[in-house]
Amino acid sequence: MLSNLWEQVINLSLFAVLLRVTVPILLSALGGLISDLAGVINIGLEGLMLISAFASIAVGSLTGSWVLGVVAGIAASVLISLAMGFFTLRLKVNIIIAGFAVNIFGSGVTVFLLNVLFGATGNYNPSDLDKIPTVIIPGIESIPVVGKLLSGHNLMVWVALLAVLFCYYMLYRTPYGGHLRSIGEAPDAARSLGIPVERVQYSALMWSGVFTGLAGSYLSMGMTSMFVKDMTAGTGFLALAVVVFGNRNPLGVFFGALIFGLATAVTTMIETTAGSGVPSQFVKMIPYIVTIVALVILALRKHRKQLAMSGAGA
Amino acid sequence: MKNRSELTLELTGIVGAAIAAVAIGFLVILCISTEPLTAIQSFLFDPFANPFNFGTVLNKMTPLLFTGLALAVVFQAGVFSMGAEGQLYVGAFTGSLVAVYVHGLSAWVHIPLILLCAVLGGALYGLIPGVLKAYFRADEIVSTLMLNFIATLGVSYFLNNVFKDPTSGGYARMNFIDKESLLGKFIDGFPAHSGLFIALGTVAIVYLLLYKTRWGYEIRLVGKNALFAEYGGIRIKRVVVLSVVLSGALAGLGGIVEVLGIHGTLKDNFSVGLGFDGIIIALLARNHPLGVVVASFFYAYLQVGGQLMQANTDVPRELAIIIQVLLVLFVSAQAVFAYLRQRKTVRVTGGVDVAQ
Amino acid sequence: GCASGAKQQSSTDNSGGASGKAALKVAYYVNGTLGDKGFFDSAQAGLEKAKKDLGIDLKTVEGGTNQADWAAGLESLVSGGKYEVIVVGTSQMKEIAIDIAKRYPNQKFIYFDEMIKDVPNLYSMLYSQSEGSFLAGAFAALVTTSTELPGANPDKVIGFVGGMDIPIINDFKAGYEQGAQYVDKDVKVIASYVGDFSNAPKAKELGLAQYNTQNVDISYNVAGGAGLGLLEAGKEVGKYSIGVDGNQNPLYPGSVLTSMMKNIDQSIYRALELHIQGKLAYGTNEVLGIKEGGVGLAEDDLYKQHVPKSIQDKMAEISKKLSGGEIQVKSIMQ
Amino acid sequence: MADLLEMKNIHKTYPNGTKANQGVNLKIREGEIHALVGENGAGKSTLMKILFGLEQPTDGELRYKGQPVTFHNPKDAIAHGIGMVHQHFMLVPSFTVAENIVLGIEKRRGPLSLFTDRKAAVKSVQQLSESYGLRVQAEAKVETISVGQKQRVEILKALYRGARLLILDEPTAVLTPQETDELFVALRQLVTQGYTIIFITHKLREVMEISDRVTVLRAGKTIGTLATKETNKEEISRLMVGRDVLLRVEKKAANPQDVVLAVENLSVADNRGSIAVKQLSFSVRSGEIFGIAGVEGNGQTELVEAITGLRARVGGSVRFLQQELTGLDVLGIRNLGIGHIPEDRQSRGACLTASIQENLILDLYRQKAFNRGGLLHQANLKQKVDELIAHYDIRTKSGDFLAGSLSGGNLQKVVIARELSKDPKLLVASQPTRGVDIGAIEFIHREIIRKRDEGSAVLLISAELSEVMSLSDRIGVMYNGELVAILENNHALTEEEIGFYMLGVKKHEKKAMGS
Ligand SMILES: Nc1ncnc2c1ncn2[C@@H]1O[C@H](COP(=O)(O)OP(=O)(O)OP(=O)(O)O)[C@@H](O)[C@H]1O
Ligand SMILES: Nc1ncnc2c1ncn2[C@@H]1O[C@H](COP(=O)(O)OP(=O)(O)OP(=O)(O)O)[C@@H](O)[C@H]1O
Ligand SMILES: [Mg+2]
Ligand SMILES: [Mg+2]
Repeated sequence: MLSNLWEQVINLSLFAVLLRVTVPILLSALGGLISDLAGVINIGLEGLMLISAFASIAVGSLTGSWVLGVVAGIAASVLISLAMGFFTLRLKVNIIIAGFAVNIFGSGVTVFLLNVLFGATGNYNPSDLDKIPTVIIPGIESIPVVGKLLSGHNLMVWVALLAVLFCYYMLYRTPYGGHLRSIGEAPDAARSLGIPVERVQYSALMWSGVFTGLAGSYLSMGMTSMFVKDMTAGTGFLALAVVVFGNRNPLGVFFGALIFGLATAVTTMIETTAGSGVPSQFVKMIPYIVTIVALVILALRKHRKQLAMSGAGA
Repeated sequence: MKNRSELTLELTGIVGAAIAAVAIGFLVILCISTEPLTAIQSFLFDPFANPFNFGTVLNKMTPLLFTGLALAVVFQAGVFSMGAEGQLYVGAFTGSLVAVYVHGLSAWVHIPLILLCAVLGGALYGLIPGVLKAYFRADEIVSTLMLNFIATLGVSYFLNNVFKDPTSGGYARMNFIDKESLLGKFIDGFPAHSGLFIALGTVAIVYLLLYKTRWGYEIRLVGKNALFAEYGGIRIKRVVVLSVVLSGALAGLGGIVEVLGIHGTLKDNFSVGLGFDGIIIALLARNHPLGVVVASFFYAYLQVGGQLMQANTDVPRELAIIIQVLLVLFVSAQAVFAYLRQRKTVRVTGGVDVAQ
Repeated sequence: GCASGAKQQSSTDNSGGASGKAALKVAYYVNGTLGDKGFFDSAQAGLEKAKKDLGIDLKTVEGGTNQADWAAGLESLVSGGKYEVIVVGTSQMKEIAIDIAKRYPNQKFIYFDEMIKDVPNLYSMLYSQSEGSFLAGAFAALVTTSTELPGANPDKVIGFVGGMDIPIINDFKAGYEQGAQYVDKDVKVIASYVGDFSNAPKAKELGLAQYNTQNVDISYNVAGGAGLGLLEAGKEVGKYSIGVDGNQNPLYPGSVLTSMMKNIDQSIYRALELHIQGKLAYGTNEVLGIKEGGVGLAEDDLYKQHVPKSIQDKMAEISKKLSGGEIQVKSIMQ
Repeated sequence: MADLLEMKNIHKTYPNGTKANQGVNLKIREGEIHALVGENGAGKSTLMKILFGLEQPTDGELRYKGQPVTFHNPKDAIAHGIGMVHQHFMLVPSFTVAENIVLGIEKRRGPLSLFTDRKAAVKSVQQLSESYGLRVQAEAKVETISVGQKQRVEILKALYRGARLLILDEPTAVLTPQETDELFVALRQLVTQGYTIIFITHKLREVMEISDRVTVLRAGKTIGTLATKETNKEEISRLMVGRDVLLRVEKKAANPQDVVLAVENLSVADNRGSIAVKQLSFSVRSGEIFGIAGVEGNGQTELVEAITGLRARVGGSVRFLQQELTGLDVLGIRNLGIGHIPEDRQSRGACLTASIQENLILDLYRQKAFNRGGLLHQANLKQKVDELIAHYDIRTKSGDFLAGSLSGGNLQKVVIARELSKDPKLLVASQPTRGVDIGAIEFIHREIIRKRDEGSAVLLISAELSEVMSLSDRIGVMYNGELVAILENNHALTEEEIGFYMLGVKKHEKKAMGS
């Protein structure tokens, strides 16, 4: 089993799997991150992603264009996050209740619309879907290692990687990012400077919608080409964990998602290896246990650093 | 007198929101149903229409009381645990082991023993994120979310491989628990089971604990201002652990009561999100045990109403759920509780000037 | 109005009325939700057909995934006394249904996917998924060693992707393994589980891993909606898969070579027909295996087109032996 | 001179029914420094929040430069050239000084001017800081800078936005005398440049020193506006409080007895890990007040936290009545009979979201009389709390009200009541009168002296040199983590002399110290 795993590391197929499974978590975690930094924690990632997955494939298959599909997915997800903003910022509904409401709503409305639009129950897989394309880099493709590393990934993989940089620059290098972070950290200070707190929080939720929307599109039109009810299966909650785990910054979130993705990829390998003998339930625990262990290690290291600094350790 | 009119305005706002919620819901029903009136009536009134339906509401309310309390307690301590789901499973599991495999005790001994084991199971499972948070500074949102997955998987493993009733067919469950050791119906023909009384008793205990004992005082202070609590000599780490453990105990109790009252044995995947519903309940209740009663009832009422509407009319299930969600949103909008509290303070102070 | 055609079930219209008599009122209680692409949907399809052809008046109620709701949900349908027949199924409802049936002796129940004896107002049918899966396993074993199929490799490895690691799914697996072994003792089965019945991306990853790194050339989907991910994976890498519950061959023609069908729809339709004729034997139960047409492989035109003749012949032979009782399949559930 | 601003008949009722302003009138002339004084809760901050657009008046009129105006939000006020420095810092801790100052009106650069020009920000902040004599480290994170700097950052924030009318809500409450002096220099400079300043303070000395005119508020109403030159402290305080206030502390000579607190070679680290208290030694006897003077940020906070168990120490010993405190946690130390008035009442000393009762029973609830097997004895507690409220003159209708609904002075009385009522053998009082009105200061000082006379040892830490000098029997001066001098507080001791020590200009030899 181990040798098998090693083989896959060497021939880089594990790398491709890693990228594939990391993307939805990473994108939705970035979405969660932005709203979290603006002080509006978004528990509704799961629902947003589901809604976007549905809207993407619905529009994508009706129009025959993946671009329109992705746009629709983002639009739907943004729309719902703005509604979430309306409830929490205007009507002062608790943001966590609103988040759960979005999750429940997303699960219900997709199944409902599936039926209304396609007369389908539970799932939909159009046969001639225009999927989000795979990026083949000509020339590089045939170079041994580099080719496999860089070429042949879904466009959304690159989008996700760019999204990390985008978020980093937006949050830390633009005035808007400063406003957003100041609101999360010291809303009264921001307000006293005339920064429109609610409006920025709306926009943060909107960004949440954009990135989660991308994640949803990828699920239904990149990773697979179908919609299955509740197909997000907890990804939104994992993303939420990754936000915290990633120390609430884009790079941390990136590494957090990678760790989680790696654990998932390795788990997939083990789950498809004959005769591993370990009960499937325990194999499935691996990513969760890895996350907890990593969380503790990170926390301890941070703590030790503080102790070392204060000289009170030893 | 200005206050009076401001309050009236506020009240109008709340009533308005409720009406808006109901109106939007009904509008959707109107669009989708060929029998909108029956649907609306079914949703609003059928839960009270007969003892059977009302009993069903109470049964749905019972586990929500436990998980709502569980989360109210940790939230009061300022710990954002999302772990009730996992703790509920573990509690149900440990309790069920005693329920199924310990025989020959009178129910008066057996049931308390079962409950105790469930409490212990849930509490121990709560100990993990508690210790991780207090002593390792590991964020509780992450750890509890992960532990939920681990708990359901772990319980599922034991259920499927170790403690399965061989006759359980396609879905694993334990052997059925002896009838005497179950929480039966307390009125013949009325479906509510006596777990409700355990739940209400627990509400009272948690209320007293939080507001009338030193531990409750400590829990609340830590949640409100940890710096102050630390300064006052309160051992914050212990209080944090205690609150999560207590929360786990309550969730575990909720799990076993559901097993003893509804299922009669531990079934694989028997709870779908009771722990998460508890989060909503606790937040709706502003983390107050008595509020949990109101919120759980409301939530259970909405769910049963939705199910009855689906059963009695052509409104599809998803739509019923969407309407429920809308109602929850609108009701928690406008901060009914804040309004009530405010009205109380104004009544007490009379809205007078600050001259001292 | 803005009413749209969202209704898949309606209690009011009974267009295709069969006779002058008032339509038979039937309620179907789903202890879960529709859209599983499995037995719930299949039963619903049979009922829809009965509505059209037999003119029954159908009401479908989805109980949702919270098991605590099921007893009350079913009982509320029964206690209303509005329906002559109630259709309900799965082994999870067994005790609940028995309890309610005994307390409401005048209510008729048609029960699918479980064996229930000695309840006079209840008729039950069990589908031998292990027998059907035996066929699927034999088929897969034939495919993996086939020289005629371009996607098949010489390695004797076949795949199985289950929704969850639970008895009902493992019953499929047990039959599948027996079938494969029957054809060739050396065939290895790689079994993976999604963890739920909705995570299609995960099922696809499992499928890809089986195909790409384990030399699996055909895999069996027993994961409900999630399983569609497996089928897509098979299509994507030019390998094969086996569908489940209904006929999934048309989803990816040439890649989904066949499907193991549980003919719940037909059997329910049949039972309703018998009920209307007054001939349904309440109080009895039937196991519907291959012989009874309860389970079987989807041998449609696509099958005929894409599956090599040699394999088709072999399968017909095995099928006959199963019907004749020459081959006995062990189920893990009884 | 023309009126720059007129606030006419302003009323403000908060949603909870508090009538904070009831017909306030205020006229500000262009180019003046106008002091606004009044007891805690008189409505000063509320009035200023209205002026700055943070709160909307229930009734009344605002005229600015002769025109009627309404400010819906701070943005409107800023647009009219009004800037406000709030009573509590409104800063983003993880941002740098420069980022805080330019927040909201950043200069941009790069393609499409997408990015924040951080260099330009630093530069313009440095320029601004120089031209107004308000020294700040532009690139330091705000969470790491001193309060004095934070205060300057707040003022620079307003100036950067082109404010011509500056509202300063108790800017000196957290400043040392030196910092205050520096601030005043800067303010005077601003006035010569044509700025107008509204200055809120509880310190009448400051009113006399800096203001041109002073307006007194009481219980939400204007009592009057006076020209500073034509009035005096006594008159202002009488107008504020409605009675004569004792502005000087009266105390008898001390009668020190046994050593209660003995600190030896104590070293403590601060949050960033550097040693903030270096090998400190001193002792305090029962019946005396030992004052520690020093510019804030010279280790006083860490010293207090180490003594009270809130902070681990790096070395040395702290003994209380011969007992070594190492190994005891906060609870153990409190139980020995040590009272602690923390410097930060908003977060440490009180819990604003808990009731007054819950704030008062922080020690009581553990005692036998108030808890039986864990169950709190409500009746006893309530009786005790009512007693405390009455005795310490906490102005509230009931102990069930939230502590956050009290004015600053009354909140401080809650802390004092709790810590003094436990009859501490040692009282550690840190900034006990910060931000508190003169009536309350008088009261708190009397209570502290009474504790001394009853035999308690008192360790007083205050940035307010006059407070240290008027209360203490002996004075230690802290500079850079060290106790540079321990002085007998007799008539010969002058503020100047202490000032030299505080600034590190003068230093006692180590061996000459001790007590
Ligand atoms: N947001 C608020 N909601 C309700 N009441 C408030 C609010 N802010 C202040 N108050 C009340 O209004 C009154 C006036 O408060 P204000 O802050 O204006 O006093 P102040 O004169 O600034 O006092 P201090 O000297 O303590 O700062 C007080 O009784 C206070 O409790
Ligand atoms: N929402 C509120 N409800 C009731 N009272 C409030 C509220 N917000 C603030 N206050 C009270 O208003 C008073 C003035 O508030 P502010 O924050 O300006 O001053 P403070 O620091 O408490 O007083 P001081 O300056 O005298 O120390 C305080 O007593 C504060 O507790
Ligand atoms: Mg092969
Ligand atoms: Mg004030």
